[in-house]
Amino acid sequence: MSIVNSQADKIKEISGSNPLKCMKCGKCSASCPSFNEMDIKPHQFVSYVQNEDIQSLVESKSLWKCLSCFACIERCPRNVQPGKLIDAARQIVVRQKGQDYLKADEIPELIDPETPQQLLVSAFRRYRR
Amino acid sequence: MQRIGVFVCHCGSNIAATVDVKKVAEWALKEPGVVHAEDYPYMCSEAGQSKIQAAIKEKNLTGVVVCSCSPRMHETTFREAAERAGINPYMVEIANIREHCSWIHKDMEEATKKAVILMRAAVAKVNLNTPLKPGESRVTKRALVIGGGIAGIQTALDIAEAGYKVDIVEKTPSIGGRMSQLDKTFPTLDCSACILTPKMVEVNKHENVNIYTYSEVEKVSGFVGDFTVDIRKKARSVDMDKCTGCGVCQEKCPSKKTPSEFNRALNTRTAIYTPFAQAIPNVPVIDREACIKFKTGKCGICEKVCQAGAIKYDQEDEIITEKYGAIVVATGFDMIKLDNYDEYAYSQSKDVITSLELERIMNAAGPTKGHLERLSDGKAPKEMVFIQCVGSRCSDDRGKSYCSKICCMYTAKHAMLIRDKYPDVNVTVFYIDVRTPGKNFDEFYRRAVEDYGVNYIKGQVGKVIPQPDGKLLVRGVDLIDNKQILKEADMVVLAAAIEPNKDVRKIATMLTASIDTNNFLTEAHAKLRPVESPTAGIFLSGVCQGPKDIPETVSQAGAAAVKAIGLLAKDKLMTNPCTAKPDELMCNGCSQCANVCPYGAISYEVKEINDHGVRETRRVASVNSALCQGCGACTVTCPSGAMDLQGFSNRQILAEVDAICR
Amino acid sequence: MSIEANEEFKPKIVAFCCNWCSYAGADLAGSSRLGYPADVKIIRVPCSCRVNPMFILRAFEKGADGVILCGCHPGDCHYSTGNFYARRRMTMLFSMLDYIGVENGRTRVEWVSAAEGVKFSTTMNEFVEKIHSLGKNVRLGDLRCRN
Amino acid sequence: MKYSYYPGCTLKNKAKDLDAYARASARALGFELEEIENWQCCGGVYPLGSDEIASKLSSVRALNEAKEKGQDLVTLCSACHHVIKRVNDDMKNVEDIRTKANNYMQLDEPYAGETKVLHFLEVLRDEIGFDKLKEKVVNPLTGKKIGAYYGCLLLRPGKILEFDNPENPKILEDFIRAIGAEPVIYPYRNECCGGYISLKEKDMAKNMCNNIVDSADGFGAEMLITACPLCMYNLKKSTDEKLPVKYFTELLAEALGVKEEVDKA
Repeated sequence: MSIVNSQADKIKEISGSNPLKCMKCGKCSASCPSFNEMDIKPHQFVSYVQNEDIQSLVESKSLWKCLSCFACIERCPRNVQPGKLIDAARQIVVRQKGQDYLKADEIPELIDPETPQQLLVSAFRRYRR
Repeated sequence: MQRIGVFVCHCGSNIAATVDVKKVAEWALKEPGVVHAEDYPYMCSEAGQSKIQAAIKEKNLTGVVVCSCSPRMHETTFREAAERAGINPYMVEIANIREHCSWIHKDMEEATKKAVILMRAAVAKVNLNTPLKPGESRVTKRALVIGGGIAGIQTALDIAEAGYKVDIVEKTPSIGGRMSQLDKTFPTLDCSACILTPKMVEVNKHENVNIYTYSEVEKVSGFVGDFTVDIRKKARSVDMDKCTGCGVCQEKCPSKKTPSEFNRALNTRTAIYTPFAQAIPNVPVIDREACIKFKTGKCGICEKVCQAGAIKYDQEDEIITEKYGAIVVATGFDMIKLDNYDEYAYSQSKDVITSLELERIMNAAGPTKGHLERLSDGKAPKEMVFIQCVGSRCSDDRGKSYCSKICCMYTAKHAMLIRDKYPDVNVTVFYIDVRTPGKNFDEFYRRAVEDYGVNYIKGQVGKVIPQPDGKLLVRGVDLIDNKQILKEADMVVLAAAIEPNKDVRKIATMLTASIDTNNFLTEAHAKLRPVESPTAGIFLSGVCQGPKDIPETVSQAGAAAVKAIGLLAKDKLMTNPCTAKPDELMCNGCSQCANVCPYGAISYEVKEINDHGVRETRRVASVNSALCQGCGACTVTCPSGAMDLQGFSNRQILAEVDAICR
Repeated sequence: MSIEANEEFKPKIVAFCCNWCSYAGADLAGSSRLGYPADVKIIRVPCSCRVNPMFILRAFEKGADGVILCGCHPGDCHYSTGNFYARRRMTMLFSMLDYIGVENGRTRVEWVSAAEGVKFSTTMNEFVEKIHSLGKNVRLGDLRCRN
Repeated sequence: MKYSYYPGCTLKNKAKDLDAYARASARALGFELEEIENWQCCGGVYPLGSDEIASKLSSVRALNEAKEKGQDLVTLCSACHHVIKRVNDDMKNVEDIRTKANNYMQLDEPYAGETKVLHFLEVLRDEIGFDKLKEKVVNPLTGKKIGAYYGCLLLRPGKILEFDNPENPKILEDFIRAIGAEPVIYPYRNECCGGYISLKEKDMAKNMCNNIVDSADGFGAEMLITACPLCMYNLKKSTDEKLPVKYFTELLAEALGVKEEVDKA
């Protein structure tokens, strides 16, 4: 209980977002370009944090599908901004040792001669500690 | 020395559950001046009041402290009770141990301690109270109604029917307001104009009603019963008495490009215009910004074609000054601007419209003569999407925090009307919640779903995407199916939030009526005085006080009228005796108090003063207690401390401070 | 029951509230059950402009740890302009108080409308917390009464 | 007029042309971009976590250097613009981040968001003015139908970046008009291209980019312009170059008649 609890609090703290403000309108999910790729949908992130089911969140593949495009953040009418919650969950994962979503030895496979530095830098920031 | 009685109310368990009322009464007896203390379950009840009255008589009380709810609730009750028992009503003070104590604290000991301190402060104050006598002021038997929509019309009619004179001031060229723009009304689907027009005619011909259209309130002074109001009657450029309303001027006017306010800018009007066919008065105005004659000096066609010779280019604004006993605010609402909601493509596509625009499109007198068609290409739509809560229920800074209340119902109405008249049109409504409290309201919404096959989807829309072929791709979510939805639509209708008319803040300031952060006027009490402003003599009618539909507006309009009539029926009003009073011995006649007085209540007189045996002629301040409203600005400004406020004197407030900090 | 002070610091806080906006806002906080510490005691005045700097000095002289003045929002004063006077007077007074050792955090002016029960409660909670962080106030003495 | 200039990693490498055209155009328009000395990579993405400090420091260094020179800081790449502007907002408005960052940086004088951050486009719009720009055009791109592609990072969150209306922007359209071409407005211009997702989830990026390009194509665009090397890469890579994609600075240089000198160099 206390561990789960502290993780939910951690997510609230890192994200600076208050899930209690959510009115469950779904505008985040209606705006999300990655919606179909996600197993836990943006609007559900709020209830997972509220229900303190952080385990499911951190195991969710949604973490790696969010583009950080800020569409949900821009349009959320209640300032809940699920994108921040998703990022906080992602932080919880990548801050643990050995949990990087992108391993250095995968990279040669993934790039081509035109790949801009920006792509690698951004992916590193999002996927690794 | 006062003989004070302290009466501690349990308020059922509202107070007694958190405050040990017996202890408060016990402690009261230790306070100086207190000769009697008791507690009772309901002090405000008949029995409770009798207890106070009995104690006043038996113990020869000179002052009373009631420890109970807020003085805003029952101060008058207890003052009247005391007066009936023979002491001056202003010898009663309330210690607010409910709203300011028992309701906000949980710990009994802590709350009891605080209640004792609040009781002590009130006792300390009463020790210094002096009997005060209210003055009298007259009541002007005439009411002013600001706003000529359905709220203003109904209020004016009700007041007029009771036999009092009423003036309506309406900003636009015609009365009728928002309701005149509606096509049909829920939940009966009767035609809006058919039920409104008779009311407009009735109010116009009523002998007790006088209507100033194209006019605005410019200045308000005075107070309850005796307001003085300046009304600016804007130059209509048309002689109201001569005009026959034939309409030839409008047919011939060559300036035809101004967006029509009445049709929500969906089409245009001429520079000389009446807003709509049933306008009252049926006299056009010249929009001087659009008129060629006013812009270039050339033209003058309307003057030439007017058989009645009613065109008056040189007409000027007129200021009318009138006295009123009561003022009713009925300034209504508008839809919010959708500049902050470009994700719905309102500014990018002509086929994304607001609900009020749809009303005009559905209306036979509207820009499309009542045919449902796309404004971009005039084609009949096959798929229509409605989006709810656009700008309502938002806690970001883009929209409004409140629910606009009317949208769920009018959307069900629109959906039903469209499905009824155009059965081949599919209608989809994206909603967050469907809110239908009200008589026959939920049944109405269910009819839309069950009988008319309107497709309600729980979920919001994220973006409306105009397509190259002119269609609109709506990207929304179905929260029940947990699916993102891409729906191609021909028209999208946005249920934009409503907001109080933008002039209301200016008007509230003139009236010194309170207004909340959303620009709705505040009522004196949310439940018990919902149609009165906290400012005496100001009443609230319609959406200016909060979102409402037509039946609610009409009920509130009637209620506001009753309150105004209740005031007008009085010949005299008691004035607040808590007014400023100078100590002539201390006053040096410096005029600083007169400079800060917002009411001009302070003047100076040269007077012979007996200053400790020395007779001198001095200039001293004098307060007109009929004008003084008792704010106390002068008392603090006075450099010699000569000015004091009766009922809230320096000594009284200092005694309260002392009691609290003891 | 006794009224003597506990060992833990229980600040004495005086709140002056205008009758039309802030007192009603405090009532709304009450009827909405929005709690704030019992250390706050409210004195009702007709308008924020009725508050004489003398009242505040007296509070500090009698051992208050904080004084807060609440009035209608600028432009919404029931008496049109009273809160502007209050604002100007308090700016002067508070800077003087700060100079003589009553820190700025112990004095505050806040606009609370009749509809802002939430704001009233949050303001009071914040203010009490601030006073707690500042601790007990130095007591002002009235030199007029000494020889 | 002299500005501090933050080019960013990609502009020194895969997107050299974005940078070179901008510098040449700046000279032609009479302002100078003075590259700050010790800039470090901004990180590419803004760290959203409220407890992230270290990853914001490189931006603070750049911002502080501009402050010391008393100049506004100009960025060109959308990502750098996004990161640096948001960090600047944090330094100005978030006390916790400001204190921690300053504690770490040990500057002579603490940095508190004093520097004004401008995207190159903002310089064109707010400092030069599109009217002025139009006058300087020697080689108008008359008849070209161009779709502006904004993506996410230039626009959102609108409240912090204050760049343009995030749902219906017009700065690039105004720019296109100023260089004599015709803007094509299409609704996907502020939709995401996939960003960093294209490294591991190539299909997702492909899907998104095709939506964008198809929409622009449907509304009649002959080419797309962008300010972001990653958008450029994704749009090209994932759509088999259905439409040509160019940096806006290339068209600017062309319109100002300085493109050839850059190409030769």
